[in-house]
Amino acid sequence: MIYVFALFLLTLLVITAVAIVRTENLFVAVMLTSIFSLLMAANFFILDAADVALTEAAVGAGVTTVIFLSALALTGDWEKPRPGGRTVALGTVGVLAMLLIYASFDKPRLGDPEAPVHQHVAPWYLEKTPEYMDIPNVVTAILSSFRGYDTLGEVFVVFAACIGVLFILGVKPARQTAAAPQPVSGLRHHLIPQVVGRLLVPFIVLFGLYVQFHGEYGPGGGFQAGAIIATGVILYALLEGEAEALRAVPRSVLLALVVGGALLYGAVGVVCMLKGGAFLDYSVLAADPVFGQQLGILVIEAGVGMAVCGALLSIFHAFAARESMT
Amino acid sequence: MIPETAILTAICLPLAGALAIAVAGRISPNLREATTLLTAAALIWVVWGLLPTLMAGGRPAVEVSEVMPGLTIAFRVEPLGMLFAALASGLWLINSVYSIGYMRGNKEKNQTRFYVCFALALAATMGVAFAGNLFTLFLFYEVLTLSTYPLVSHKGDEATVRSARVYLGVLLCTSIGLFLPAIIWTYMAAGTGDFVHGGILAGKLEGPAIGLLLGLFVFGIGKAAVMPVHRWLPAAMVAPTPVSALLHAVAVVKAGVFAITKIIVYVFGIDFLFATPSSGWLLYMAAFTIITASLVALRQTNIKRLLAYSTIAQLSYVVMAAATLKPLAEVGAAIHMVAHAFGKITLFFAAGAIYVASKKTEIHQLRGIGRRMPWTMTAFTIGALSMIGVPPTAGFVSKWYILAGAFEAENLVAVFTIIASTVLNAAYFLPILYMAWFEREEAGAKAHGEAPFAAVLALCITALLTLAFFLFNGPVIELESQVVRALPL
Amino acid sequence: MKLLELLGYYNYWVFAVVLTVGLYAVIRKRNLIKKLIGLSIFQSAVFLLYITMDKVEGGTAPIIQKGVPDQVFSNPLPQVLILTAIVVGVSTLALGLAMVVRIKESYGTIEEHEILGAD
Amino acid sequence: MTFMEHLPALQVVVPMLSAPLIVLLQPRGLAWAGATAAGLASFAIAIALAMAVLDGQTQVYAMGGWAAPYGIALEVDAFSALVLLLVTGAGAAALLAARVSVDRQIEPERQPLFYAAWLLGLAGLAGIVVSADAFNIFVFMEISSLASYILIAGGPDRRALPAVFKYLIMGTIGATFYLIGVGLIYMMTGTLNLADMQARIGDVVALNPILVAAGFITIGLALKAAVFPLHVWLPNAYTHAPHMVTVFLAACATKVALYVLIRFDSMVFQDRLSDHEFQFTLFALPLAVLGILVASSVAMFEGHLKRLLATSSVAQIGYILLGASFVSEAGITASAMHMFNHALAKGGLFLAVACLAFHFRDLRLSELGGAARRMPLTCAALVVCGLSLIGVPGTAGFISKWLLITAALESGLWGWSLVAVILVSSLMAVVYIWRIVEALYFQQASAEGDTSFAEAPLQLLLVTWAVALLNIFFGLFPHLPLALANGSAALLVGGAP
Repeated sequence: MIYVFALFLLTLLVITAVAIVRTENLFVAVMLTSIFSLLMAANFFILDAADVALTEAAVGAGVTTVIFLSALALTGDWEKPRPGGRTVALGTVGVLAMLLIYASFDKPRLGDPEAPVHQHVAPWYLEKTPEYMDIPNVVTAILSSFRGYDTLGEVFVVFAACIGVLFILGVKPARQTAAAPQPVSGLRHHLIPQVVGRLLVPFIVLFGLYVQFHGEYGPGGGFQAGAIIATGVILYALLEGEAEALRAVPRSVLLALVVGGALLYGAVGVVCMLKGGAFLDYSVLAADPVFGQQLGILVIEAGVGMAVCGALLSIFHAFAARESMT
Repeated sequence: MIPETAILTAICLPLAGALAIAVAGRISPNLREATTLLTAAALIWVVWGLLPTLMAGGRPAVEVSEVMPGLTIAFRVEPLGMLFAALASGLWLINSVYSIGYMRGNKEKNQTRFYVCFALALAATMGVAFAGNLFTLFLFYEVLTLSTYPLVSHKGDEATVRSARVYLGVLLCTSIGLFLPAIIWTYMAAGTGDFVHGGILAGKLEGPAIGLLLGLFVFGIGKAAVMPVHRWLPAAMVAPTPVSALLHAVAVVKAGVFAITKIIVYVFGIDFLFATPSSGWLLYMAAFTIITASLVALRQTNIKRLLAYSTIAQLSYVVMAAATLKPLAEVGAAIHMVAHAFGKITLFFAAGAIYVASKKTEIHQLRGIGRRMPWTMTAFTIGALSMIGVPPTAGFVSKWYILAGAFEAENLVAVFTIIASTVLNAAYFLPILYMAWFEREEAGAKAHGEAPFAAVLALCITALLTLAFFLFNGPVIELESQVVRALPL
Repeated sequence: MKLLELLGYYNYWVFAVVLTVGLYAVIRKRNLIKKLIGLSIFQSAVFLLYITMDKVEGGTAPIIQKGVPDQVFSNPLPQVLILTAIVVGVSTLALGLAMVVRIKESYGTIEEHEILGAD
Repeated sequence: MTFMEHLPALQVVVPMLSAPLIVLLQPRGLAWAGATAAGLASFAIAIALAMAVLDGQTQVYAMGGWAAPYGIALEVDAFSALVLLLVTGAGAAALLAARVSVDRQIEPERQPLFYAAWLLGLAGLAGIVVSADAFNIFVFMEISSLASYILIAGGPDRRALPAVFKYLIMGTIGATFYLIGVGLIYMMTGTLNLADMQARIGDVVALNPILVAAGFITIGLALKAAVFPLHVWLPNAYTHAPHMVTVFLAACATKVALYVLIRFDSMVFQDRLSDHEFQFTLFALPLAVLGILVASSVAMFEGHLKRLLATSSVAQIGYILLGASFVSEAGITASAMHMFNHALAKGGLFLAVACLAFHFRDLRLSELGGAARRMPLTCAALVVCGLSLIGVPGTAGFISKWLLITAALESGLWGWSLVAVILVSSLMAVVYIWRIVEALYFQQASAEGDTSFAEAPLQLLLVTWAVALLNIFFGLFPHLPLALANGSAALLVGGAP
């Protein structure tokens, strides 16, 4: 039965995608993108990818939308239509689609336990995780230890995006756009969002912390937690105004979070090196290799959470501050 | 000095000289020119010091770097290269004396750059002369092109830059487009590019491919100015006269014909080439160039351009001699390089001296100039006679050898070409001499005397050398005979 | 054909279609924000490709419960990869949007052809 | 583990972890000093690695102590060592010279972010090169791409923004294509490790996904590498970037993508898929030839100095691809050598451009009159590097041209026509380099008429000349890069372990 639901979701996904491309109102497009992400997340959940679903929901539907909206506020809502001549674009993407569909006829069928992906490498992870690090969530085990180096790279991608946005938006705005100064008081004068929102913020942050520290046992981990906490703070900023949010969590703290998180992760790796292991080999962190692994995972997940949360908030504030400047 | 050290010194000395000149140029012009003269003198000492070794049959060689497996920067002195190096280094000193007179007399700009590039060009010339394989030859050949470019474009105005563009364009296009593939082909076919007595290609290539490869070499070496790749040489005449004199009568053009001769002798091997019918075209091409260039020279009105076309014709003498593929002719080719060098540098010196003294550049302006500039015009006369090949000048000796080679090869085309071109040479030089000595100056002409002393001194020396070579050519012929001694004479 | 098998193909085709839709927007649209929206759809499609291949019939999310024998788990590795890819996607997007904001400020427009016309 | 064994990891970790620290270095000059120190350190590591692999050994490093294919492995062999040398070399040299130029182009308060991004770019590129894991390559590709977007967006002109936006879009499409390709291969083989893929791909029966994957990976990487006709992002991006960024990126960024392309293709596909060599040649050869000819012709008529050089880069990428498309040992050797030599030449040229920019705000050729008089040393260095780009003997560029022509002749039937292409484009290079030379040396100075001697700052000039001299040095003594290039070729197509 769930598969029928999946078919339905996928159909909806395509419809949403087409609608996003067709609409000329960018605000609508962004909102639809958010829905698109939620549909995607639901679909991931059906396909047993709980961690990914959580991330897609938090990042795709939450953070992305917020960033899009803050950019839209600075650039305008409407796209200018482009008349005629869509053959070239259609031709290119048509060829691409054909190619992909051609490839699909030889691929292993969905859910086939005999498929190569389920035969090689992956079973090893499922088998060895209890032995080496004794945590239930294999996704977390792979993410933070077996492929911890990827995750370190990922943290640095976020870090790069953060310094990039700060760098690019760090120039004083050239006053070419004559937009009226935006009110900065957020939604303070709207009663219902005010009350409900205020009530929600602590719970969101609390949930974020739960996801952070529960990542070894259930779906979750640093990325999801960082994104969720960031969303909570952004909600606060929307309610109380950006200035208020900055008073609660100042820019310097955010930067320290980003830098600290990235360095914390890296430092764990370096400590492993100094203790005689390979980079990011947590087993050497404690006398008992299993405990060492657990310790390492805990610390780096904290680093990831800090970095992601700090980076997303910095990015948001960079856009929001721009808004009040112009 | 050990010969091996001497080889490297001969190349590094002008380089070091260039650096010293650049530094000295910032201090004072006198110091700069003293440095130039000193470097030139030292170079003569080094290069000529190698002569006894060569005469005794020694072939000093040195390898600098194996750039890639089989591809080395290596030097090996043999008679042809020795002769070329001795000639270029010797004339550099005389030319430097002349340059001082000319450049000061003309109040040219950027004199330091001029002397620096000159020294660089000489270093490259030494490299070409001593190159032990095709790659090294190519390396210095290109350096020579590039280091002479600033000299050609010295004046810097638009017309000059355009001519310099032709100069560089033709030389680089031919060398990259034809010479380089020919070299790579040779390396791939023979597995080596070393200059070896008797050639390296025998048995490695056959049929029309040989003719094709020869064509790539001959037209790739644009400096030899075999038609139709001769266009750069008249274009290069925009350069100051000392440049035309030493580089475009001696170093650069001789580097071209020298390279062709060397390739024919040491890469193909004359016996191998003689047995290959597909290589015969080279001789006819050279003959065609000689006649055509002489005919074009007849129609020139500018002195330097006339000399340039005369040079093109004379260069093809060397190529034709080399392509005759007979021992006597090869010796003739080598000697003609020397003979032509002495004669042509004298002519250019004279043309430059006339320009410095009177700013005259056209032939018709030369009426009666013999009386105003007797020294210069005497030298000019000697040079012109040598070009025609009248005894007792150097030109006679070399023509004799080439003609002998042509008879040996029983090649009537070559014989006829030599005779015809001698007539043509006379046809364009004698009227000038007549005009200079026997006609009256136009009324109202500006009075002028001789050029600065340094310039006159230099051209008198080279004129004397032209005469002297007629009498004292024994050692040179003996040295060059070594090139072909292994063959039946 | 079993429903799961159909779903397999369907997932895959949806991936292909969504990918093309996204790419179409990137190529065809001149509004820079719309291009970025297209880009993010384009990237999301790839997530679907990876996650589709992690499913094992009758499997559950790869969280090992102690004391429950013979569990069948879906493949955890593609999930890890996509976690990373999602974050990469949002990072690129943020950077792109920052540029769009600056472009709007210095050119006064975010339509590609108007920007090209301005210089 | 000994320190030497850690080198492959340190190559990435040192610049990467320095980046967050740099952000914190607010006082002026300190950020630069820190970044330069990190850059030099990673250059030193690259040299040590190159020395270690010269005898043909491969340095393997298991990240986190998990052996491949379960963990992520780093591998440094001759090919990676060569590319590492040029990446870190370009990064360090450009940093060393950067200070004065960057001070003029980037506000002091943004500089720490700028240098941090620089180090991230360096770490990302190095990370791609050392990685032996297909997905890990993607992650580091993104780090380096994001960093280069940031660096280019620092350009002083507003035109930098649309240029970098285009780069971002095309770069992301390229990376995503790569990701799709890797996903398809993973689907069919169940592994992400390159060597493991190579071993298992032969067992795959159903080839459709693999072929499509090969297509996606090749096109994705070709986009990143600016292979003609996917190069449209490159000229503008390089033209409007800050000068020092152009030096860094032009020397190595596209080459790293080519490195992955060559390595991925010859390791994973060519070895086991019948006909793939032919398909690769069929794909790469025409693009390479077209790229060489078209880009060279465009460069001949380009009026802006930086854009001219950037366009010429597209042609040079064509050379590298051409060598690779022969799928022979000689071809790969030529490719690898040309990567190295072109980095030297183009890096030197852009360094000289950065020098020129000190006194010539407008870098159009028509505005550069009198440059040789004002900045004789800079112009001389520019000429030397230009000659190397042309491939004049005695310079580094000649070595790779020679190898390339030899490889073309060995490649059989079409050899001579390819030689003709290489030679014709070399002559085109003569034309466009000489247009620069004439502009610098013979053009009348513009109306302002300031012709006093005014060289670029010493620090910048010294680095420029060092690179120019290296162009000559490696033209006469190319043994080190040549040994590495030969090693790479033996590794990739020669069947050596």
